[in-house]
Amino acid sequence: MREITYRQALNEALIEEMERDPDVFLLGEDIAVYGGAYGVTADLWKKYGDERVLDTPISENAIVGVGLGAALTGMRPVAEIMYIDFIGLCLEQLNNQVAKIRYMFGGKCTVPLTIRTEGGAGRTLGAHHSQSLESWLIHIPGIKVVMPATPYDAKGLLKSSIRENNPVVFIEHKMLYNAKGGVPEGEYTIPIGAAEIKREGSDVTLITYSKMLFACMEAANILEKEGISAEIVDLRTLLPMDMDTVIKSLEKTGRAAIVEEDCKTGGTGAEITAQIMEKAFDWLDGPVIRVAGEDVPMPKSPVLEKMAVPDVNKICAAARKLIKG
Amino acid sequence: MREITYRQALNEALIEEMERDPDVFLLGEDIAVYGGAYGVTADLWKKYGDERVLDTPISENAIVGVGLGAALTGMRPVAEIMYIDFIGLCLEQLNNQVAKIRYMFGGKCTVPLTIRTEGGAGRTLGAHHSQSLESWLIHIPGIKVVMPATPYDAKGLLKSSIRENNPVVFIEHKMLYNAKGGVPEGEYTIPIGAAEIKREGSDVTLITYSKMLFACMEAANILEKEGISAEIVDLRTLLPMDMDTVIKSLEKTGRAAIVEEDCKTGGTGAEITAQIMEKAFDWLDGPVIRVAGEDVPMPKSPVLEKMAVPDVNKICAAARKLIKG
Amino acid sequence: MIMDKELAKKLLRQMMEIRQFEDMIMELLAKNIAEGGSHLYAGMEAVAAGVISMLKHDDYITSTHRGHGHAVAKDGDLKALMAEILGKKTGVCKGKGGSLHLADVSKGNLGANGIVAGSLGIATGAGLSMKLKKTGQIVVCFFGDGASNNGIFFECLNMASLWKLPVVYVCENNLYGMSVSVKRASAVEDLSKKALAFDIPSETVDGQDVLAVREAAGKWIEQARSGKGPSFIVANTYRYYGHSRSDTRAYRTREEEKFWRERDPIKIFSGRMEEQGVLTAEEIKEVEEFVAKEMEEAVDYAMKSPYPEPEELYTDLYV
Amino acid sequence: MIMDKELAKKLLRQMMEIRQFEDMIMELLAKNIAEGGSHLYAGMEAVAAGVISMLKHDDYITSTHRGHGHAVAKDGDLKALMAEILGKKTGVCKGKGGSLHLADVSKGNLGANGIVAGSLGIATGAGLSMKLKKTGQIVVCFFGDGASNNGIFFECLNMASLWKLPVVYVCENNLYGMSVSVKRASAVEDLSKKALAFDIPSETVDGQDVLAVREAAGKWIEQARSGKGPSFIVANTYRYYGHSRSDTRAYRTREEEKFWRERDPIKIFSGRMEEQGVLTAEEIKEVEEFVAKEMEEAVDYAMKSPYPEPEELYTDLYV
Ligand SMILES: Cc1ncc(C[n+]2csc(CCOP(=O)(O)OP(=O)(O)O)c2C)c(N)n1
Ligand SMILES: Cc1ncc(C[n+]2csc(CCOP(=O)(O)OP(=O)(O)O)c2C)c(N)n1
Ligand SMILES: [Mg+2]
Ligand SMILES: [Mg+2]
Repeated sequence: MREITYRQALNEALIEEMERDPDVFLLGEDIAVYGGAYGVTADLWKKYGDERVLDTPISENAIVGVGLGAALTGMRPVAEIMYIDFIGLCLEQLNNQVAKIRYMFGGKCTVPLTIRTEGGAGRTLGAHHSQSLESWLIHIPGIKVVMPATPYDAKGLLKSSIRENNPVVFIEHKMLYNAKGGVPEGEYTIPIGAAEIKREGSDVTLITYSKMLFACMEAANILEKEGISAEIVDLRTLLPMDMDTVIKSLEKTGRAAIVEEDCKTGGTGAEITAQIMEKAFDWLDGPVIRVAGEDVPMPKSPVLEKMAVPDVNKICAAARKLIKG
Repeated sequence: MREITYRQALNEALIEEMERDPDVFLLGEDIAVYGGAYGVTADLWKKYGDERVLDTPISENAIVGVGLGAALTGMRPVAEIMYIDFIGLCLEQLNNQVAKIRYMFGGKCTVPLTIRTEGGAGRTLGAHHSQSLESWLIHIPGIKVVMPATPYDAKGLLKSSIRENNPVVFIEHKMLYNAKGGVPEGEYTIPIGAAEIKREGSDVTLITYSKMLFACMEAANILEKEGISAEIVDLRTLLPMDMDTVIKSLEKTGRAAIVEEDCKTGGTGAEITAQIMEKAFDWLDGPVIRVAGEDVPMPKSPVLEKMAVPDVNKICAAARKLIKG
Repeated sequence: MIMDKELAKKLLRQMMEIRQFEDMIMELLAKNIAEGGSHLYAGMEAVAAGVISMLKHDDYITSTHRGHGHAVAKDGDLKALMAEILGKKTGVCKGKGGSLHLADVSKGNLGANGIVAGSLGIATGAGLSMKLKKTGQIVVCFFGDGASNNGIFFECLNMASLWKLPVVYVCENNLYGMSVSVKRASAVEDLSKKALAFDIPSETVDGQDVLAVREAAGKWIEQARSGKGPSFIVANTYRYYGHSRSDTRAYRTREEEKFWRERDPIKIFSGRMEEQGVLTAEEIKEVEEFVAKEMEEAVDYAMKSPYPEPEELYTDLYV
Repeated sequence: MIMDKELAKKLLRQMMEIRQFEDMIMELLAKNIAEGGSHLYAGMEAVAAGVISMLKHDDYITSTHRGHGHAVAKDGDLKALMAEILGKKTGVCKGKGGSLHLADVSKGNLGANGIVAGSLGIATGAGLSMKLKKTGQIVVCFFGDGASNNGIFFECLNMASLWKLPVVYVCENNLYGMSVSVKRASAVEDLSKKALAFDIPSETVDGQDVLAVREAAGKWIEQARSGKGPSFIVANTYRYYGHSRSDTRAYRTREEEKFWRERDPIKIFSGRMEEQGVLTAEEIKEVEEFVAKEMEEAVDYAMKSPYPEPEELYTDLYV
């Protein structure tokens, strides 16, 4: 299969969906001439013009609100919020309006709105450009939350998100844009809400998503040499969460670590742990371990930034602890 | 002890702190002439005037930002956000600025800012005036989150919050304002970060906070008649969380249910469950149960609203399940 | 503006429907049949009726927390609206929305909103749809004086002007946002000045005079429809009752209330119609009685309707 | 304005410090010694230097993501600032803030900000403090043309005008917010019109002319200090480099860049000072060399400084 970057995979998904459906249009800051802060919308403006690739003012709350209004009245907008760190500017619209309007109206409207954003640390950009705030989003009934790790998943899931008649927040990772992987040309989709076993194993289950998948993969290689066989569940969608796949893996391994970049307290790992507790307590050989970001704002200093997020060593240590107790 | 309402207890705390410290001032919507949407600031404007009780425009994001600016430069503001449902309008300022500024500045400033707000269902106000969004807030390192249930705790904790040199979000419950309880006149404080056993018991631990405390108390009475002895831990502060008290109770009972009004997925109960898993797995006789709000926007219809939040029956059922497996 | 009888009756009926719809709600609240909050529109009827009577059926509106008037005027089904107020299954939102979320997308009402200024984005986005799809429809966005201090209001006006969207922004200036007077909440008392920051044309009208409202609305709706972009109407008006039920109205005087009650939009309009010989006293009475009957039926329908089934708690969240 | 030698030297020095500080950063970035984002202020020096040179030491400023200029001009400790850029322990924020969060509260700099318009609230709140405490201090709030489209900008201007706060809002209009031109982002190209919505007096100045900036700033700072409330200065200026390193500047022409480069604030000012006989070419050269030496020392200090200890990850979060 052809190898392309995560960025290209996303760009291709946007083009295919814009070709497929004339109601799809993009709006966001610097997505037109500039092609997006991280280049995901590169060249789309040249191709489709101002009517379908709309640069907006720096007005995050209105971007989401306008996206909603357009979605309610026949369009299929894809809005971009440049950094998930800015999501606090538009959470009112996202939580109160986008997520709830269908329910409040007794099901008498649909919201085919996709909000693309991007998060994560790794570029020493400091506390306002390095966050992972997905756990806020899984606490919003009415939306779906998608976080792909590979170019393949990125393309297939972005296409599904755009076609979805429910609002989707689609979260990319800034450190993955240049990562390459096999991606078929043309049409395929990946169902929202389906996790995938990215590596089979029998001793411990590593539950993860987005960039941390790759740290887990590396960790699994190291662990293998130590005789520990790690299975890796890539959630891909956080809401709804595919707990069946998680539980099935746990039935086999009896041990789980959740690996997330977002800071620990109140993070997504807490929810996964709670659901494991509820649904698979009897399968557990010991407590689930959370390997998560530290509960601090992201420090600028490169040495501190590295410490603030999980790495291969921490994952390996967790797996060893799970095995050895 | 004298009995006064939760509302009066809060009002008294504000007066005492304003008397004590001339830098304390209040800002928010309709807090002056109107005395606050739920009457907490009643008569304070008459007493202290425009300079210390400041009605603001309907500008939630600026209210928090202005509170921060004032706190950084020598004042000790108490800002009110009328409903926690509106917190999405000011989470950028709260999360990126208020919570992180001290850390980002290398500790070279302090933020003695209290943000009072109010949440919860029960008045059939529908999806925009009934939410409990505290789990978003416990995911913000740098702030503290306080949620008192009784008039006594309300007064003591509000006084502590105002004196605190870290930012505090203080969340009241709209259905508690008229609830009465014993409150000493004059000075006392309650430490932030300390849970309290509100009822001793030996068979199951009910971990809760805010209004759900009272549902748990009622449930415990019913359970007692069935021979089930419930211990009730009122967390009072959610961040930092007093897990020592929780664990100590669990060492005794081995069984826990977490009772929260906020919707379940990504809720505070998930974090508590995860921490129990991490710190007290060996004490557990079975999985922790979450009794939480349903994962839906709050419906207007009174019959549906009642179903959407935990009640005494659900708590009793959970306790019985914990006992009987 | 020369009036024909039918139009005069229609306007009168609409204003009376709004007034009586709320009289009924007050009764239901007093009897504890209705629960929860209710922000009453009484006193402001000429704004909703005046503006909306200039719209086509498939034009859109967005409304506010004080949304009964807009919902009734936009071809509202009185029975379904009343049932919604009571949280009944037959409500326009199946009882899930309530007073704060009255909506009927099929009639072009994109909804009341519990969040002040919460529907500014929706209106502006609907305007963007209309422009992109070149449908010729337009959008009217209602909001209050208080809402005009919220960030999203400014963000949306900027976008609407920049992109020449077919949206008419109608600011219902009833002098207070809850308890805070315009003077204490807005740096400019003349709210039309806010449009200057966006090069949006604006007009201030007497919101108690349904014909004046219609005239202004007509002009700006036409401008929107012809692709010339957004406009900003400030309608000066007054709400008769407190902000919500618990409000003792300590922030305003009884004299001020009296002054405005004397400028009642229904009285003004029916008086003028009689004076000008468009309607007789009899005919006015007939309209009133017609509306009273409609209202009784609506309340009856709402009260007899069942509450939603428990399963309804979980439906309608996702497609 | 008549100039004395000392003042001329000071202004020149400040502008040169900003310029050379960033030249150094560019070098460090090119050599991969500095990491992460860096929004360069080069080309805009006259705005920071002009405004801040009119402030007292204990007046406050708030800054932006493009904050090197403000930080240097507000009595910045060049060594500590440079160390901060490198994320070192000796940095002004102990290496935790970096370029996007340069701050020094002890010098009255309430911080750069990673969020566009993110410090508008802080500035306004500081203004409120000054008013409540009657200290006579004032606040200058810097922000960009792009920021002036964000909701909180409008919310804050409204409050500042309403409460007559001693805040001077300085909009650095460098024609673009990242890649989007003012024309494409703001309904009004003349940004001073935004102040009309709040009855705030405004003035537009040539941001390349440090003396013009000083004159305007002086007037409005005085007005703020005397209790007459906020003001809005639009300083027209230009950033020489791309928005950030990856920017290819496809949204603007090389001619436009050339036009602005010819209006270089340092050249304009030093040329004029020479012309008017205030400074000799020699003296100008001396200032430049003085600054070059300062910069070398700053870089040397920063590079030799250690990174924070691991424990530092957990300190400074709570008091
Ligand atoms: C964002 C937000 N802030 C505050 C409130 C509480 N609130 C409800 S209505 C209202 C006053 C609104 O004033 P205005 O916009 O003038 O409308 P009016 O009530 O006068 O019709 C307030 C403060 C809210 N619902 N939403
Ligand atoms: C709220 C927010 N939205 C978007 C961004 C990304 N961003 C950083 S700088 C910038 C442009 C800002 O333009 P302007 O205010 O004119 O300042 P300039 O960069 O021109 O100095 C953007 C869009 C951000 N940091 N914060
Ligand atoms: Mg009003
Ligand atoms: Mg700019």
